[in-house]
Amino acid sequence: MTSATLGGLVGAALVGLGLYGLIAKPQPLRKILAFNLMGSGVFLVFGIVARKGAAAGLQADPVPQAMVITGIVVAFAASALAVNLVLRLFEAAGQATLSRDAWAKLPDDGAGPV
Amino acid sequence: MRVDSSAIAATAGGGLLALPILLPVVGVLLSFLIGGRRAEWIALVLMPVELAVAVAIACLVWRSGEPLVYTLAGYTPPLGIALRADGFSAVMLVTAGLIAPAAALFARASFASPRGTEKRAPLVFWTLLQGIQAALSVIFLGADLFNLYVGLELLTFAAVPLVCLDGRPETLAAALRYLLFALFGSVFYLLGVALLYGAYGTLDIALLAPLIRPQPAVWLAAALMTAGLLAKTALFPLHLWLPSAHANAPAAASAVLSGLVVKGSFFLVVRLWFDVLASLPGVVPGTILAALGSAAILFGSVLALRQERLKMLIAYSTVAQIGYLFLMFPLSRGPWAADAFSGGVMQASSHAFAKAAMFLSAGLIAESLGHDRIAELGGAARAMPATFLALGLGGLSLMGLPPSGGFVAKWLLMKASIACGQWVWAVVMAAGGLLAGGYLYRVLAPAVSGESPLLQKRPARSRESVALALALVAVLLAFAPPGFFAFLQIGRPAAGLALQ
Amino acid sequence: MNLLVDLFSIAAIGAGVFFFLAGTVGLLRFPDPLSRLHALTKADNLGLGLIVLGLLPRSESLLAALKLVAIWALVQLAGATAAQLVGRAVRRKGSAA
Amino acid sequence: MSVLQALDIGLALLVFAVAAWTIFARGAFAATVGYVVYGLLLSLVWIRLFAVDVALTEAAIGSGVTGILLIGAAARLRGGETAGDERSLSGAARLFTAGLCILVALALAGVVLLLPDQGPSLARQSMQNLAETGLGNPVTAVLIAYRSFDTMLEKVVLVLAVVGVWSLAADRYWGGAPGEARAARPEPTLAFLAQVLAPLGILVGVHIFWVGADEPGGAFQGGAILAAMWMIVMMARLTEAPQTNAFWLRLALVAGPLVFLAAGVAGSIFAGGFFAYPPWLAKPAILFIETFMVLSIAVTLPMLVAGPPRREPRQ
Repeated sequence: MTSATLGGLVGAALVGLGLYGLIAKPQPLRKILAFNLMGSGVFLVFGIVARKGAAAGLQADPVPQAMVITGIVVAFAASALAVNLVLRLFEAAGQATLSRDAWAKLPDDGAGPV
Repeated sequence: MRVDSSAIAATAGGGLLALPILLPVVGVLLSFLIGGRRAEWIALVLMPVELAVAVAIACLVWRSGEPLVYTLAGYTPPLGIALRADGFSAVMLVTAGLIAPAAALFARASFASPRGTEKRAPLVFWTLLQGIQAALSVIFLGADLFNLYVGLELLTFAAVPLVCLDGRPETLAAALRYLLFALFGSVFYLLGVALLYGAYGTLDIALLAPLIRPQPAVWLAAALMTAGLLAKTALFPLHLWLPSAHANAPAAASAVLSGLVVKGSFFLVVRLWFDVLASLPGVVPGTILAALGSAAILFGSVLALRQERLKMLIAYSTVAQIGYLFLMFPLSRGPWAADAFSGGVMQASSHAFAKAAMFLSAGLIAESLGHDRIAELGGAARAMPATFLALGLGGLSLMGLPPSGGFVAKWLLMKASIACGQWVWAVVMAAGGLLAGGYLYRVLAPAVSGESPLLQKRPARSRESVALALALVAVLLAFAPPGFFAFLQIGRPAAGLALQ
Repeated sequence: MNLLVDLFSIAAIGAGVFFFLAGTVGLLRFPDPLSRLHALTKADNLGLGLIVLGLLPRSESLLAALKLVAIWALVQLAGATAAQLVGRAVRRKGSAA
Repeated sequence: MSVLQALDIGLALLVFAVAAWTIFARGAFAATVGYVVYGLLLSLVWIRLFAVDVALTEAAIGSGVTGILLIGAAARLRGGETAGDERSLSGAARLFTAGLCILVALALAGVVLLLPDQGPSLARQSMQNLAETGLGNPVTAVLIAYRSFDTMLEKVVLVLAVVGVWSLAADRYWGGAPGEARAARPEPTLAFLAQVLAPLGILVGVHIFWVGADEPGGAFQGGAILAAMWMIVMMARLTEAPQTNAFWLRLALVAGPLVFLAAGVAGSIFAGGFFAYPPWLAKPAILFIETFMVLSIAVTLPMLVAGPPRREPRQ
């Protein structure tokens, strides 16, 4: 079994694990973690693609590698925005939950922002 | 598999294609850098220029009858990145180019900065509004699947903070839910991109399309990318984030989010199935998409009927109207394909104008009455007739009644679905039209009768006219000449046309 | 000569791996945070030091050897700081309880 | 089976196990610590895939900076996250979700294994065009030359992320500094670490950026290391987080994309196309752009971690 094959299997497993966490975990911070796992699984798939495209004296195709670098930075920025939203929500409401019922109890006078 | 890169060559005037992206990017960077009141001025100065560029691009596409192409950085695809504008791109570009400045004009009263100091909400709003424009331009013009991914992310980052500008807990929760759905969507899209690159070694749409074969990697990529884009477009059953996010944002932001932002990811679903995967058998996936769309129409309309707040009602009607967009997919192969495509695009554009007009009107109503509870709207139309006229004219398009762009869209889609024998979509559309009539009646009927209520504040004439102008555009789209539909076909792959 | 270098490397790296293992076992088996820290910092620093030592004669250039030593020094620094911080947090928690 | 293969399999199992731990661990704090470990293991996987540039990025940003962000959040959320616990899915729904996820993973694994071994790739074209960029590292060439448009837009994404994070501030704090008002006394242990590490780290960061032209490394990785140094100095309370209305801060945040954009527009005048470089100027132009990108990354990452302004602005 080559390291590329192994990497592919790990990547696929990570996508599955992350997807499960994203759907099944109720706490937003755990969802963010799961999103990061899923993201890194996707990046690994890019890595396998790069490795399988080794040519011209290169051990791996540089184009997917560059895309992964872009992707890692974007994923970090996304995590930062999400984490800060969770913290702000926690601060404003005393709890960090996405459940609808928690907000349904709040008085809603319809005077939303205009 | 060797890729023939000579297929991509820049066309005359192609350099124009970079401007709709670069101008708002300059706007974002400068607005953030020098801040304060100047953010608003920068946006208001750049938007007309951007609209002019969009119109110029449309004219060039029209005159040449061919898509406009530009290769960036001096490298041709597959190594480099190309921009490409076909008829559909140009129409969406102009649509966005009109709605964004309308929302901006409307927003001036809510997001004005006092002289000298910088305030939070205005700076964020003006910066991100330009961010949305840049992102949509990337999406409408991008010809490279990874570049489109970056465009999608730009759109997410620009759109999400607008939802929770007021910082209330429920809007923060709505923004977070929106962000999580959007991130899920991006990751799935990106995974599909990885698989397509692995299979064919290029991400340029024009180079990729002829290479596509029905093989496992392609099917999985198609499924993942479509699922991801549907989460961002809020197609049933992935719509859960939309109503609270769109209904709680400031009116000008709601107009852009509901009118334009969801169309960005929809646009990519169309790119995917009509351009990249045009050679795949499209009936089964198209039918699945249309079935989800039908469910969205019925479900969204029924829920809209049951809402207590006007902005929530309008947000649920977006869920329903997004459903119509997906009825074009099972009709994409055959002699009726052109009608179905035109219908879908017309729906995307007319809903954008109508929905923007409605959210702006709803914002004015909420501001004038101090609430937007539907049960207490009695007589309100007498106090603010122009606002309700805009709401009603927008509603015309949602119901699909003539004369309106919505009517033309639904008519074309019905024609196509009956022509190819898939009349079930026509039935759904008729039912959706009736339900839309129902929920609009709930709002408009009491509003035009009874005592006019005491207004807390008269809506400004200028803001009413912005909403009305948008609603009028949605109506005027009904009079689109046949040439408009020919224009939409510019750049469609020959595969679809060959069957005609 | 080559054989001697190889034997030296194997011996040093083997010893390093042993200390890593011992440290990990300590981390998992020791009862309280402070003794866990003790196991971790002592064994890991020694373990890494021995591995670096074993790799030194195999480095291609003086610069590479210097980099190896720098890695060890940086890990020492980070490990010592982290241990300090964890230790203090444990003590604060203990005194608060 | 060779030793290397056995190590590969062990590494793969370990990555999978730690990943599962971050999903299934009971406490959010334990899960985030697991995530940091996972990130470091993952960078080893990237080295095994011969993607050293990615390994560096993963270690610095994917594991390092993201780790600080998540651990900080988990610590602040303690007590708050349990509120959502009872809202987890029912057994049947969880089973269905698990089934779906396994299906996706299996389909993906199958497809990835089926991808051709000597697959289509742009490696050859990347190398053929490398000479005219003056660079030696093809990954850097993709990022700053062939697909520079992506990279410029991604820098704009970072700016929008900062705007988004700051937008969460309370109105009265707009323009102020992020982070709680701090005790004036620096933490002595951390202060020592920062004083020793920061100068070294800055050296390493600049070095990694500089060699990135020809060897693994580059603006992202170097910038991330510089960012980490600034974060350590701030954590040690040797310096305060800057005010978000400071012009120099905003200039540093937008400098990367702005210079990139300006060079792109200049390309349309001097090199016949947006984002094109004249051949004789390619390498200096690329290094010039990258310098500002390093600056912007080094400032953006800590500001994203620091969060929205939480103190009233000083005049």
